[in-house]
Amino acid sequence: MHLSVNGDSMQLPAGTTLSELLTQLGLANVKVAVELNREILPRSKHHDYPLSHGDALEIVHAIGGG
Amino acid sequence: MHLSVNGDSMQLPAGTTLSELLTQLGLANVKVAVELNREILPRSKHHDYPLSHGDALEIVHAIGGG
Amino acid sequence: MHLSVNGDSMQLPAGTTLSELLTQLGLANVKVAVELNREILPRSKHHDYPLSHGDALEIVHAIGGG
Amino acid sequence: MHLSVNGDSMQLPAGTTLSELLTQLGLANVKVAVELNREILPRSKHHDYPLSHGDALEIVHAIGGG
Amino acid sequence: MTKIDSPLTIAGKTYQSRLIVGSGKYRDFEQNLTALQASGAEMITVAIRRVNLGQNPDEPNLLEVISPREYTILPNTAGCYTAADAVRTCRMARELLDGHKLVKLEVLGDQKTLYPNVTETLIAAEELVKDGFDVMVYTSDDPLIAKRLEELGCVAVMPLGAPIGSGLGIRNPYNLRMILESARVPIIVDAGVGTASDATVAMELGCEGVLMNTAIAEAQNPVLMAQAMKHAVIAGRQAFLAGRMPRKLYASASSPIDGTFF
Amino acid sequence: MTKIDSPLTIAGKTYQSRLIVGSGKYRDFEQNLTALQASGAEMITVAIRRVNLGQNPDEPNLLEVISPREYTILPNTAGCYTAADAVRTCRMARELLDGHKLVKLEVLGDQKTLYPNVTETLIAAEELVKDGFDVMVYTSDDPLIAKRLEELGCVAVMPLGAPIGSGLGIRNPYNLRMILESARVPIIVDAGVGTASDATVAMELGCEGVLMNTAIAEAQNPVLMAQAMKHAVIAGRQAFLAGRMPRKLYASASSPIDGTFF
Amino acid sequence: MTKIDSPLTIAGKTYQSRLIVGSGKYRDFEQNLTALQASGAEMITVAIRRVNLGQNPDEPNLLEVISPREYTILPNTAGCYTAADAVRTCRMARELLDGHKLVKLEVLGDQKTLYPNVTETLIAAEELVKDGFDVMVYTSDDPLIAKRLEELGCVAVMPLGAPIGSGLGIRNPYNLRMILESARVPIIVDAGVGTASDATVAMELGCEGVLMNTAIAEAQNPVLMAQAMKHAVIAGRQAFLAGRMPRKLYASASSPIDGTFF
Amino acid sequence: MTKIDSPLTIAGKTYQSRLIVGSGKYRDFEQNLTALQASGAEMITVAIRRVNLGQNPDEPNLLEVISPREYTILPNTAGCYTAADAVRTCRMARELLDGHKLVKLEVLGDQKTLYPNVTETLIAAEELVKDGFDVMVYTSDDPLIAKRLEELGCVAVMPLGAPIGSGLGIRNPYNLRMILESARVPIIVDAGVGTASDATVAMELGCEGVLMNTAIAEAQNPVLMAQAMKHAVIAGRQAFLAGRMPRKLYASASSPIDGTFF
Repeated sequence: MHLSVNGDSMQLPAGTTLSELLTQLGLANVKVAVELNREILPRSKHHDYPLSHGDALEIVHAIGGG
Repeated sequence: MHLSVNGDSMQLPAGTTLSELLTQLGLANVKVAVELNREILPRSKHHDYPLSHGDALEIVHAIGGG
Repeated sequence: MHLSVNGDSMQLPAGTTLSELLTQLGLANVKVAVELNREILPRSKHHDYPLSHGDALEIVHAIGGG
Repeated sequence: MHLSVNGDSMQLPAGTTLSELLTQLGLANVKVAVELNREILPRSKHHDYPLSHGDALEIVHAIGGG
Repeated sequence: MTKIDSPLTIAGKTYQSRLIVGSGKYRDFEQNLTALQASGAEMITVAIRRVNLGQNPDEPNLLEVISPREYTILPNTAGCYTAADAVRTCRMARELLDGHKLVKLEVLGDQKTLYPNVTETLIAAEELVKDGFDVMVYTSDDPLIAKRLEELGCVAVMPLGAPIGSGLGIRNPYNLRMILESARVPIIVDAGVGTASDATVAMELGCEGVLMNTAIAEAQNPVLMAQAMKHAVIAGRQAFLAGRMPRKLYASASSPIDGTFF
Repeated sequence: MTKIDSPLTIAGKTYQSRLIVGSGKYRDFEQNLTALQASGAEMITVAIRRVNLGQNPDEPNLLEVISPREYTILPNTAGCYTAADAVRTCRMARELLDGHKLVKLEVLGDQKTLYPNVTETLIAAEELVKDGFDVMVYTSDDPLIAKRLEELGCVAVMPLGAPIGSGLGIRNPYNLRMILESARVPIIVDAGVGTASDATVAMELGCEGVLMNTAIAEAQNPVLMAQAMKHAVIAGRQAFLAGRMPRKLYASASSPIDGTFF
Repeated sequence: MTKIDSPLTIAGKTYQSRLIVGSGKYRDFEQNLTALQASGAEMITVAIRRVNLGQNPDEPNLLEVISPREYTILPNTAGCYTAADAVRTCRMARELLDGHKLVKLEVLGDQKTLYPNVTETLIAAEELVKDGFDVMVYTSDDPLIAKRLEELGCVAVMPLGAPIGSGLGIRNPYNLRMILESARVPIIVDAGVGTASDATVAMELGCEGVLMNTAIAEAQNPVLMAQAMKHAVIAGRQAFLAGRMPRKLYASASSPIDGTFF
Repeated sequence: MTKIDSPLTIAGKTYQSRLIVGSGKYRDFEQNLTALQASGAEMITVAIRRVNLGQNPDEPNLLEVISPREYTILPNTAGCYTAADAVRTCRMARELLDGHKLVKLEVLGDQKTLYPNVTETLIAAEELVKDGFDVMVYTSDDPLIAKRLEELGCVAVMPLGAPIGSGLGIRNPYNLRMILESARVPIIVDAGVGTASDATVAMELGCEGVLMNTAIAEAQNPVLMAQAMKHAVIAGRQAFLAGRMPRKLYASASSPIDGTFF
């Protein structure tokens, strides 16, 4: 299936979960916030959350800023 | 009949016209603008315009201001 | 004999010494500098220094100033 | 004879007068002031004033300045 | 000068003078008129107020003393604290002045500071432009608000130099510079001028004009101050066009160093 | 205006213009003369220098272009760093100008800052006054030195606004105010003016005049800046005489609050 | 000191330091942390951005270096030009920081001036307060807008001293004074500070704190400048509380005049 | 900090604090001492005056409260209007303080402005240096006079920021910059400081220290203002050493523009 992650399109096997994706992206242990289709997806739900074809994900963290 | 003129209430004989009122107020030849019940009453219509009980009139002119 | 002390004229018995004057003025143990006839009189010489008729003394100390 | 004119040394025939020098310098009709050996030489005396060996002349005029 | 500068143009009308004056706070109409003439201004603001009932009908009228035939009358919305009151006042002014379209819009926030209420000003400006008015708008020195008022179709944007009647001069030239850099309509400093040099500074920044009332009317000699302001605005405009010398921490001699004889 | 003000008087001669200009740093005599005329100035400074030997005798001369019959020529001592050189220069100037007594004394400290050397200036001023000169003296903004120069008999005291050629404006108005409060001769700001508003500020403080060179000569358009300065000095003088409004942190309405109909 | 002053309180939490710093523009996290410690600040702003996909998972993370357990993290909405984007950013920040409610709202007008867009800021502030956020809001120095942001329920109002990153200091102290006179929440100057004295001036006006980033991060020695800012904020606060001497045009002797012997 | 800065050194003695305070205008010795301790100053000025004849011998003495063993006492020549009086006062001070050589020379012009008399100051400085004194000299901000005082052998040159007791701050930073650029002895701003930011500004210019009396003694809370001044001087020194960010008319974002998700 195709998804958009932070604006890039990605090809993932059907049934991939969010936690699998985060692990694949090396973000398993990184403090991030996730927005799925413009709705916040609480961290509590990340585990085993099934992604679907066409999902748009935003994964953000904190960086230096004034 | 009772009217409000510039916030003061006035008692006028029924059928008084706007031009009669302006004359009575000494404003016959003074450059003023008139608002009747919050609608502008164009100068062209002042002559013989019949006033009614309960009318609210605002009569303004230009004064010094910055 | 007559002397001037800080601009005031004083009458002192002939032979009065500076140390006697300072004691009389309650300045025996106060840190002061003394000018005699516009010349500094070093502290080392105060003891038994004989005053003379017409001497002009200035006795100063430190006070608050900016 | 040798003279210094505005800091430059000049060789002139003995007996040359100031007016001759000014003419030679193209200053005959130019408004200038002349100092001879650090004394002002009034314009009235320029005519036929005899210059001598070793004289130091300053010839100045007005220029733009703030 | 005329070769170099072009006259101030507002709503299609040109003005030789870049000074706009008020008609408030004068001792009497006579003093007001004399000061107006001394200032050389061609545009003057007026306020719209209720007539006093029972006033002496022979009492002179401002517009008889200062004639709309000789001067451009600029009715203002002074005293309005809402967009609705400001729009209503402009319509009264248009009726009073026989269809006159040029108005000075000001919507203030409170009577203590008289600081402009920019959000109500935006609402009123949009409605007045729609209704066919030529709007000269008083505002703060916020460059974004000034830009939006221009985009709404105002014919001139008039940021404050300092609060109305304060006489504190041009408090924030940096904001005025930001406003001027992107402006496509005349920028006129309105409010804050206290003395002649304040007007000169405003014009040197590149403003197209200056509007003032208190600085003239409350000077000890209003007529003489009016003359001063006339010269101050010309001086600032010419200096802006002439292009000032660069500033240097260090000196540079005005007289040549060569040719000294000592 | 004329009723209220009296003309500037220096060494017994009166001047309608309170602007004094320089003749340095111009492209050519032509530009200098045009700017002088545009400025309305009646007095102009010149420097005294050696003639170039072997110069073309037909080369025009400054005093042929700017005539001592039309303008008061003010020879300066620019370039002098000692009292002796300044006195010698003034004597040369007097001879050059057929007994002319009015001079601008300036004795500077170093070529980097061109800051006035006040101790040498005091010595030169005393000697020149004794020798019969009418001395207009350039100095710092030290109020005590200014006072002593007045007491020595100088006909005008000319404190700097900022260093020569810096264009930094009036850096320390407080010192100028101290100088003005006790002055009995004309106080003229000399040096520092960079643009029109600087001249206006100097006059608003109560100075009797302003002397400038670089601000005009090094403007991108010197002739237009000369016009600007003419107006700026008039504006500042009139504003000083008119008496400015008081400053307030808070606003005060220029339009009456009574009579609103909303 | 502690007897006289009470600590800064924002959203119920007290802070001994009145200095808030940013985390942008530093050479690296190490320098940022060292400067933070030198500044004594207890609150630090961060930005919310997309993670770089395919980044090295071992790459250090800002919140591992600057721990939310030691410092109050203040996520900002930098880069937002609409209310909608700002609100969305705050919600992401709240999720990222485990329900953290304190945010710095800034909605800017354009990338050139970074001037705050006050109308979008009003909209976003209202929505964020409704949604339960504790909003510290960056705004212009418009006193009416500042008042409305307070009335909307913001926990701190943060007017600019000058544009973000300009280092121009407090351009308009008069507007800050108007804001301070009626404020009922902490007023914190945000943006404009360029050097220590700017922070001191802001505090002397009566502000409750100062927020800065560039002044520290872009100093030649950021860690030393961070120390300077720590002292500057304390100095300004203490001077405000101590009550400065009155200004006088004239001098008054610090040493007594009596008792001189000459 | 200590790694970067070196302590202030005057006449061979080093000082950790760059703040010098006065002892005039305090309510009593107690308040004076408490403020001195709060300021962290290590040097304090005193005046030399006649003892009051017939005074109570038990009346405390300033030097018993503020001990020359703990603090460097700096006797001044306040009240002197001639070089002769100033020299005589310094000799009395040296005798009083058992051969103490460090003095603050000030020769003023008049009691109204208390402006320094630079010509008398030059005379007195030369004589005192010849007589073996270590002279810290109060002067105007005239860069040439400051340079000559240094060349005469003064151990510190102390230009005014503004007149004594005026609290007007640093009126002319340009002159101070000129003085600082060529100075080879410590330059210490003496007089003019009114509040903490004034001291910070003086130090940011590069001065080696600040001397003040009235700003602390006449604050509503002198002890708290003394603390403020301690921090203000440190802040200004650190900011000077740290090197401030450049000023820009335009903004620059403190948060990165990349990585926004909206």
